[in-house]
Amino acid sequence: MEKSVIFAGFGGQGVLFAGQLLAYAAAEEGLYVTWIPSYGPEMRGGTANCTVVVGDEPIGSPLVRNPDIVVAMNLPSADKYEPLVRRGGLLVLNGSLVKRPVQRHDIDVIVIPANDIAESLGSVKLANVVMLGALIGATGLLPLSAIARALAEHLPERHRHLLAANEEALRQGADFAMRMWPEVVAAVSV
Amino acid sequence: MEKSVIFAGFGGQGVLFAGQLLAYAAAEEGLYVTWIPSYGPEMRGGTANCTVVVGDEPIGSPLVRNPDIVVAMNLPSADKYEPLVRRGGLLVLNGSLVKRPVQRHDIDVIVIPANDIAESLGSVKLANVVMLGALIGATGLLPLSAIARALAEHLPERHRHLLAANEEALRQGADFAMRMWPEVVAAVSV
Amino acid sequence: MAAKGTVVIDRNRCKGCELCVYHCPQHVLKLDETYNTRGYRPVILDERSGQCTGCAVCAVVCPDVVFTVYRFPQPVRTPAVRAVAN
Amino acid sequence: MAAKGTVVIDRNRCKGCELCVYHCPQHVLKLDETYNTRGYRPVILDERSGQCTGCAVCAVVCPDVVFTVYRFPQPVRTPAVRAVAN
Amino acid sequence: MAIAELTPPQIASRPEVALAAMQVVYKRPEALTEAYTHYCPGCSHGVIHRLIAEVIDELGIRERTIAVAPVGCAVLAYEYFTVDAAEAAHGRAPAMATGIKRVLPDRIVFTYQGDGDLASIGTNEIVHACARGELLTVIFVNNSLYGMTGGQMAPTTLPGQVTTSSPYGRDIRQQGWPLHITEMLAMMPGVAYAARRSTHAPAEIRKAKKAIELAFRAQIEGLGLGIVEILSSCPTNWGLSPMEALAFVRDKMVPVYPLGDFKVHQALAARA
Amino acid sequence: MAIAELTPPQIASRPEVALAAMQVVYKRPEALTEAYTHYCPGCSHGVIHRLIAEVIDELGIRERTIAVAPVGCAVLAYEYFTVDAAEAAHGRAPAMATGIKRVLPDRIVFTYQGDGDLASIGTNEIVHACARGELLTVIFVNNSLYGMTGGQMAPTTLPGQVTTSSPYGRDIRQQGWPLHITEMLAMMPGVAYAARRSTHAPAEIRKAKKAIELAFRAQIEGLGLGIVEILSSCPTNWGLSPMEALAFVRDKMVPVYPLGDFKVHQALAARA
Amino acid sequence: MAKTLWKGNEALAEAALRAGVKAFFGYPITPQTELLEYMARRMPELGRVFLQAESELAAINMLYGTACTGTPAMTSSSSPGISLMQEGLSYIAASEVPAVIVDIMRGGPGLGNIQPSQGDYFQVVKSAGHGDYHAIVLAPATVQEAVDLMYISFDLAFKYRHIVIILGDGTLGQMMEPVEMPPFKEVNGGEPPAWALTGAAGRPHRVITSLYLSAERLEALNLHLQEKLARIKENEVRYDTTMVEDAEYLIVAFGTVGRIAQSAVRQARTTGLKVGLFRPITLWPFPERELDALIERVQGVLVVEMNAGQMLEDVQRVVKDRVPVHFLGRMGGIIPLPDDILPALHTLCGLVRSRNGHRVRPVPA
Amino acid sequence: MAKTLWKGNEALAEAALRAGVKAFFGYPITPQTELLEYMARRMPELGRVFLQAESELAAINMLYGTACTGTPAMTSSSSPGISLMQEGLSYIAASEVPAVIVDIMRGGPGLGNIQPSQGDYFQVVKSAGHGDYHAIVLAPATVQEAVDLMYISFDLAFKYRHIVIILGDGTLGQMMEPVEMPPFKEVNGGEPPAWALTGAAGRPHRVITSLYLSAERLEALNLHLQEKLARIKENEVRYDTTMVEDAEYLIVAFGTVGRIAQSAVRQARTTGLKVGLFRPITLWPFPERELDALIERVQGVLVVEMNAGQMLEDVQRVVKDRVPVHFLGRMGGIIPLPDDILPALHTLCGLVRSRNGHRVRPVPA
Ligand SMILES: Cc1ncc(C[n+]2csc(CCOP(=O)(O)OP(=O)(O)O)c2C)c(N)n1
Ligand SMILES: Cc1ncc(C[n+]2csc(CCOP(=O)(O)OP(=O)(O)O)c2C)c(N)n1
Ligand code: SF4
Ligand code: SF4
Ligand code: SF4
Ligand code: SF4
Ligand code: SF4
Ligand code: SF4
Ligand SMILES: [Mg+2]
Ligand SMILES: [Mg+2]
Repeated sequence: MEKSVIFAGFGGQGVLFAGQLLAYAAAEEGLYVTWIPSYGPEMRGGTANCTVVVGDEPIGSPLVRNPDIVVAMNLPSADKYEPLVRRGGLLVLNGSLVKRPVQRHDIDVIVIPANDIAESLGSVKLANVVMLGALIGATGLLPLSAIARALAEHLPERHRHLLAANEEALRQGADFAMRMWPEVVAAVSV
Repeated sequence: MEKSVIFAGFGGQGVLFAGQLLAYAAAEEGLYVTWIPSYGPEMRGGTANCTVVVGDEPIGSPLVRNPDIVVAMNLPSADKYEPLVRRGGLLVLNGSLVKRPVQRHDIDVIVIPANDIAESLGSVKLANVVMLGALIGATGLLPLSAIARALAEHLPERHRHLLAANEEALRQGADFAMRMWPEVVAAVSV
Repeated sequence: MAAKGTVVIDRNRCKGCELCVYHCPQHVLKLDETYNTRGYRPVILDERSGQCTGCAVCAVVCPDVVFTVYRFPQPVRTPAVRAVAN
Repeated sequence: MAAKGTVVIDRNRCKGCELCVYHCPQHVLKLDETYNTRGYRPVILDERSGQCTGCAVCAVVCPDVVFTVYRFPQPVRTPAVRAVAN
Repeated sequence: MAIAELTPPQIASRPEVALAAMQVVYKRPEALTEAYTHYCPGCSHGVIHRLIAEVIDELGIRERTIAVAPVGCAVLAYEYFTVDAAEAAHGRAPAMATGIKRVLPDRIVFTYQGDGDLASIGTNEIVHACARGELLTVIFVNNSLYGMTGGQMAPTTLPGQVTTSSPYGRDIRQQGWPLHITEMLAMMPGVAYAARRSTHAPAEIRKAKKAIELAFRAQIEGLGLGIVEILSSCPTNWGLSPMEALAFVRDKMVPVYPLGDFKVHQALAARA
Repeated sequence: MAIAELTPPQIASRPEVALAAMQVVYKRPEALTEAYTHYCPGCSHGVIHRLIAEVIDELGIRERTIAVAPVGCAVLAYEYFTVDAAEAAHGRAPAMATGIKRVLPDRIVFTYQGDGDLASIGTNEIVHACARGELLTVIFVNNSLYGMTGGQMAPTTLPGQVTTSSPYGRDIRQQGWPLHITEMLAMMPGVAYAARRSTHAPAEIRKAKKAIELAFRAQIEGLGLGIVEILSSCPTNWGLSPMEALAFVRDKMVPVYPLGDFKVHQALAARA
Repeated sequence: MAKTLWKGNEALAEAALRAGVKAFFGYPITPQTELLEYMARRMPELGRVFLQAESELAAINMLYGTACTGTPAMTSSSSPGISLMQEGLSYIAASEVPAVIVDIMRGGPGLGNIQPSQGDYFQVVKSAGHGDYHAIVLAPATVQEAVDLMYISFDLAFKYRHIVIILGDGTLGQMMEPVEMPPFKEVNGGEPPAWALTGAAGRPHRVITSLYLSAERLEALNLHLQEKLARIKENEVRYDTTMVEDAEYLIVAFGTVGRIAQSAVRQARTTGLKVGLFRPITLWPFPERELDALIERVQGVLVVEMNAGQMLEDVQRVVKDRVPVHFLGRMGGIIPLPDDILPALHTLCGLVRSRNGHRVRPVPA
Repeated sequence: MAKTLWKGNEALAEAALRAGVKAFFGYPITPQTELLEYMARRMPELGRVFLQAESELAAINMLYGTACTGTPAMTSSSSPGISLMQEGLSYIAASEVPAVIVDIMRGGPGLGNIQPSQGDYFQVVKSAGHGDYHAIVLAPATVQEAVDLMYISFDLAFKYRHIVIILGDGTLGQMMEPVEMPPFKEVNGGEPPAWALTGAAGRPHRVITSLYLSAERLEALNLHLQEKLARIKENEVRYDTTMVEDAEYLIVAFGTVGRIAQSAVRQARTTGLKVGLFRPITLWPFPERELDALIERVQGVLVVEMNAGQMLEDVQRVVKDRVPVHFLGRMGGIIPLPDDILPALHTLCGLVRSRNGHRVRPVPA
């Protein structure tokens, strides 16, 4: 088993942290894992992404051209990565910001209004964890509890007071995926 | 034909210039020639030497371990180079400063009181040209006139007034060698 | 109010840093609600635009050369001058 | 003359630069006629050596630490103090 | 149609006609390209670029100016000026500019350098360009840290200032005092003009422009090297909003780095 | 036998007995090895070496002193001091010394640098050692040119001075003005002591020694970096006799490089 | 298994701390800066020396100074910064003081960019400045290996009084992986080495220099250095192999590319291609003998690098004419992924079958 | 024949003047300083630019600046100074501006000494800084050849917009030989090249940079550079041979050692040994094909260098396993004389006869 996930979005949307949570959780579960960010030219704003590869054997390439899963938190990321998801893979879209229809028919898609859910939980900043929840809910890549533990352990000190909200965001993301996209959850082969 | 000559002495005795005169003259005569100084650590005083190789074919090595001829202007140079003259070669010693007997029996030797001759001509600084004259007188390596022309052309501006004295030094050096060391002049195979 | 001047805003150049908003002596600038093509909320003239004096303070502080500033030879009546390029 | 001091000269250390010769207030130093082992004409005390005061000016200006300087508790009569090491 | 007859809505609807008739108080300088800059919102680099461009325009030297860009946040400066430009190695802009100026003495050459670039790795090159009195103009942007690499300490970092490489605050006993390099450079006879300015307020920005002009005039008139140090904000690495960042410049930087002229060649003094 | 009874000839014949009883006014410092130096006759490097050694002896720090030798005529300085020593790359002695001092803070570290070494290729390293206030002592030997490589121009070469690389005399318009780097360094708060001295006369040499002592004390007492620039003669490359060379220092160099203290930390002032 | 997730740059720093590094000198440069920043936080906590130098030139010479005192010390940088250190490295090698340098390579030449690259092979493995010597060059492929190699690098540096360079690239520096950190070594106690400068207290003074004015003495130093290098070559070769036992074709790749090639090998195996991977861990000493032995058993070699073919030359020297050597190089920050490697592999196999005399053919894209 | 006696360093300078160099930036270092001093005298006379830089770092970056204006310019130094220029060289190569550098090598590593050496082969021929490129490296053996190569170096530099390095050693720099100086080239007139920075008068502004933030664009630059290098390799190989026609053994040596080896070859021939000499003149591009062709006809190769075996690696790559390659290296400023080379030659011949499988055996002393 080896699965690759790309998290992508605007800088500030927390995609690097979402990827790290997945990586921390995988490591805790005793799996092999690599996390690698795009470290672009030292320019501000712009987009950010990271690649996480999880597996039960040592990871060769920490980078992939055609990931199994893409979590796209904004439109530019959706545009950039939709064509790259490997055939049969999964695309998780932030429906709050990506309003266009998906072009590909050879991949599974989950659309989740992550910003809206996050805002309902008190902060749009939680959208990244909502998305991560949806990914876990859809794929069962790791137990949700492992992610929750990673959250508890790695949420930065200054956001500690938001731990409960983060946990809720995670849960609601997973719930949403399982509730609203049961056919994907059933089909998903990643 | 290829002949190698090492000129050696104290810094200030003009050994580099003597070597250059030989080299200039050789070049003028259309011969191949190389001149290379010892460029020691940038320390003052001490000894200086240069190697001149003259030949009628392109010169391969501009340096030699066992020169055909050594012109030694002081005792340390005599001590250092006497053992290195190639068997059958020639050692020209400045008898004014080298008072000890020569050890080798397998080389030709000319001893000339160069400082004394030079002083008699007005300046001890002419000793280098006296020595060069002796070398030419003994070996006929180049025509004396070629050396004289090189002198006329390359004597530094500030020593121009000494040109006649230099020419005389050259001539007396050659004369001395031919007069006082006829057996060497006859035997010399270099 | 009599407008003494106005500004043309190069909307897509603006990064919404608000330096002009703070510095405009007439307080006639504000950030737009919508985003420009580069994802920033750009500056616009607000309802008090008639008070713009063409003083060019906005242009002086703006790091992104967003403004062209004009001064009217004589004051122009009524409010709401809103000149935005593209 | 009563000598108030003297110097010991480390003959082979001297490079004959003459700085001490020029600077000695008593003019008691000069270069030797002969050479030291390194080819320099080293400094020696001359016939006026009895005038050495042990003032150590020579030691101060000498770049080669050639001098050891002594002062006599009380003056020593007669000239020609000549102390040279090795 | 007289301008006074235009109602503002008409102006808005036909800006090209209406505005053309009006007096342009400020417009984009010719010496700037149309490119969007990559600087963070509120970063003073943009302001300083604009001032340089305005001065170049006003002096009428655009077509004979050559810029040397640094390694630092302004590494792409060459994309923003409509003058010929070269990109230097980190800290070496003054040497590169010297190489240009010496063979093209009638061109106007300026370097644009950050505090890491000029006051840390490149100290040797700037000192000796000044010592030689190279006819160069140096725009020295001091934002108290290494912007491009993510906010490390620079020699200009303030005492106590936290950066990613001085996480406990700059400790002057361990990391030394802020470097007042412009004052030091001003001591050299080869420097015809040396000043420090700031970008924290409109009036300061206007003074900065004047100083930039003098730094160019020093070169044009063959008087010597002209350098302007400009205190500049880095909202991103300071973790402040653009306005807060300007306040930081005013309240924290200016007290440590006093503004003013440190050297004005007498031939420039009349204009200063 | 009382000393007064000794006749001079007796002293001469038995110096070891006689002299031992006399008062030693001057003797070779312990901090110098017995090696003959390679310096040219009359070169001030030897004087400066001796002064450093005397100060080390007098301060009693020989066993905890580490020297950093430069690239320059003094490249072999490490053979002449009986202290531990490292040979630095050209210009980098202050960086190397920093590396030593930071891990051995209770040792006394000094660099010995020529004007080419410190004021040309190594300007960056000395400026930043000073900026950081490294606890180092810097002996800076200014002989107005590159001695070791045969007398090329240095940043310290006098206006009009002919060297092998300024054959028409240093032209300040082309090659710049002499660099007064010690004055510049003195401006930095990290510098506790900065002074210029000379070797052209006995009284000056004595003053130079005092300055060297203070430059060491600045370090020992943790006040900051201490630097002494010492005007030094290079008879060989100037083409002058040793005495003429000292006159050159006095008559040509001192007017351009005024002697004096440029910075004396108040804790040192009492001793200065 | 007490593994935690570490970013490469920070893991290298932490491993150095645990190995007992007592001083760090550095200058920021992407993609290495996190190493410096980590040191800025942790060294003062441990009462050790962290100093941001004014330049890479200063950093390497500060390191040189500290090394002269017999103290474990290091610096880190990335390609342009390493270029600036070449003179200093040569001095350190000649002086025989122990020093550890980390190079997290980026795209070149020139300012290039900050993406991963392996363009420093020549300057780090072949030259590292003027004169004759090679640094010990360790090229980890994973964060764990980076930690393990960093952990032993000071031992190597002190054992041989020599330079050890850890050669990684932006990928290694920026990525996170689970790592088992080795324990803290006891660093206090123990006399400074007998050659260290510590002050001439009660002993003759010591000198550390790289100046040997006499040619004879400088040649003697060089012969001594060559003898030392020969010893290192004998004892310190490290490499890794994947599925080479029955391999008909061999990929040779180091560092990040080495691990990526591992994926390619696994994928190729699923298509029935008998491919193996030879991954040098020490780039100098290059595992010549070990590679040589394998060459006897394969039909073709594919060298993959993030450069235009630098290690390639060492592989060619070893392979000689025995089998074809192909090359796949990506440059400028492009990382060759398994998808790039597999076609190159197929080309190699195809060509080998069709025309055997073929030697080297770059397959850059 | 209008030959006059010239010192190598000064002859190089004069040849550069005649070739039209318009700016010289340098820093004193033995054994190259006479070149700088000559320029200090002559450039102002000709109304050209001479500037002593504050360091080698500044010198290479001044040269870089001047090169950006399309002006023929140069610097010169010796080994430690060349190490300091590595970053600048990499920038110049990436920016594709023409520059000529003279390296008169001395003994290393470190401060070493000032005697002749060939210890910069790796850093000049292989790397010259980070990233993928090679400079054109010309290695003259005589003062005349130095003059001739210097004379064409600016043409090469401008033709390819590339770095040309003249690689000599202290012997070449210090020795005098009769030289026929080429005529002064007309240097004025002629527009600056279309890429040069001259001020954007009546044309769009131009930029010279080595920064390519996108990996794709930086790879494109690199592919372009590689293509250019391939063209150079095709067109600019230079070498010299002595008595190779019937040679059974081949000496390979460059620069000063190359000419000394010529003496050795002549001496060996007098003893009946059929020896020839292959002397690469371009070290990069290395005359691979030409050497390769010769290898087919000889029984053994002796590489002689003033280093520990640097060009040796290139020779090995070419020779492969076909014949034994022996090596004679002297270091630290010791020059291998014919007296050293002849025994090494005899060993080679003896060994070749006795055991044929032998590959490389250093014969250092
Ligand atoms: C030789 C070298 N060292 C380090 C770097 C990395 N680097 C890029 S920009 C920079 C610092 C820039 O800081 P500053 O000059 O203050 O400019 P700012 O970004 O703050 O405007 C550094 C260290 C480099 N590119 N080259
Ligand atoms: C990197 C480098 N560049 C140049 C040199 C050559 N070099 C040796 S000493 C020296 C100058 C020394 O001059 P200075 O520092 O004034 O000392 P002085 O000899 O005058 O005492 C130079 C340039 C070198 N060894 N290394
Ligand atoms: S011109 Fe003056 S009044 Fe008008 S918007 Fe700008 S700052 Fe405000
Ligand atoms: S200052 Fe400029 S960039 Fe900032 S908000 Fe105003 S117009 Fe926009
Ligand atoms: S001690 Fe004084 S008087 Fe005696 S020799 Fe020395 S300088 Fe002259
Ligand atoms: S000063 Fe010293 S070296 Fe010079 S002559 Fe006097 S004793 Fe000799
Ligand atoms: S990091 Fe700082 S200096 Fe750089 S662009 Fe952003 S705000 Fe400006
Ligand atoms: S060259 Fe000058 S500085 Fe060097 S030792 Fe000789 S006199 Fe002293
Ligand atoms: Mg900055
Ligand atoms: Mg000097």
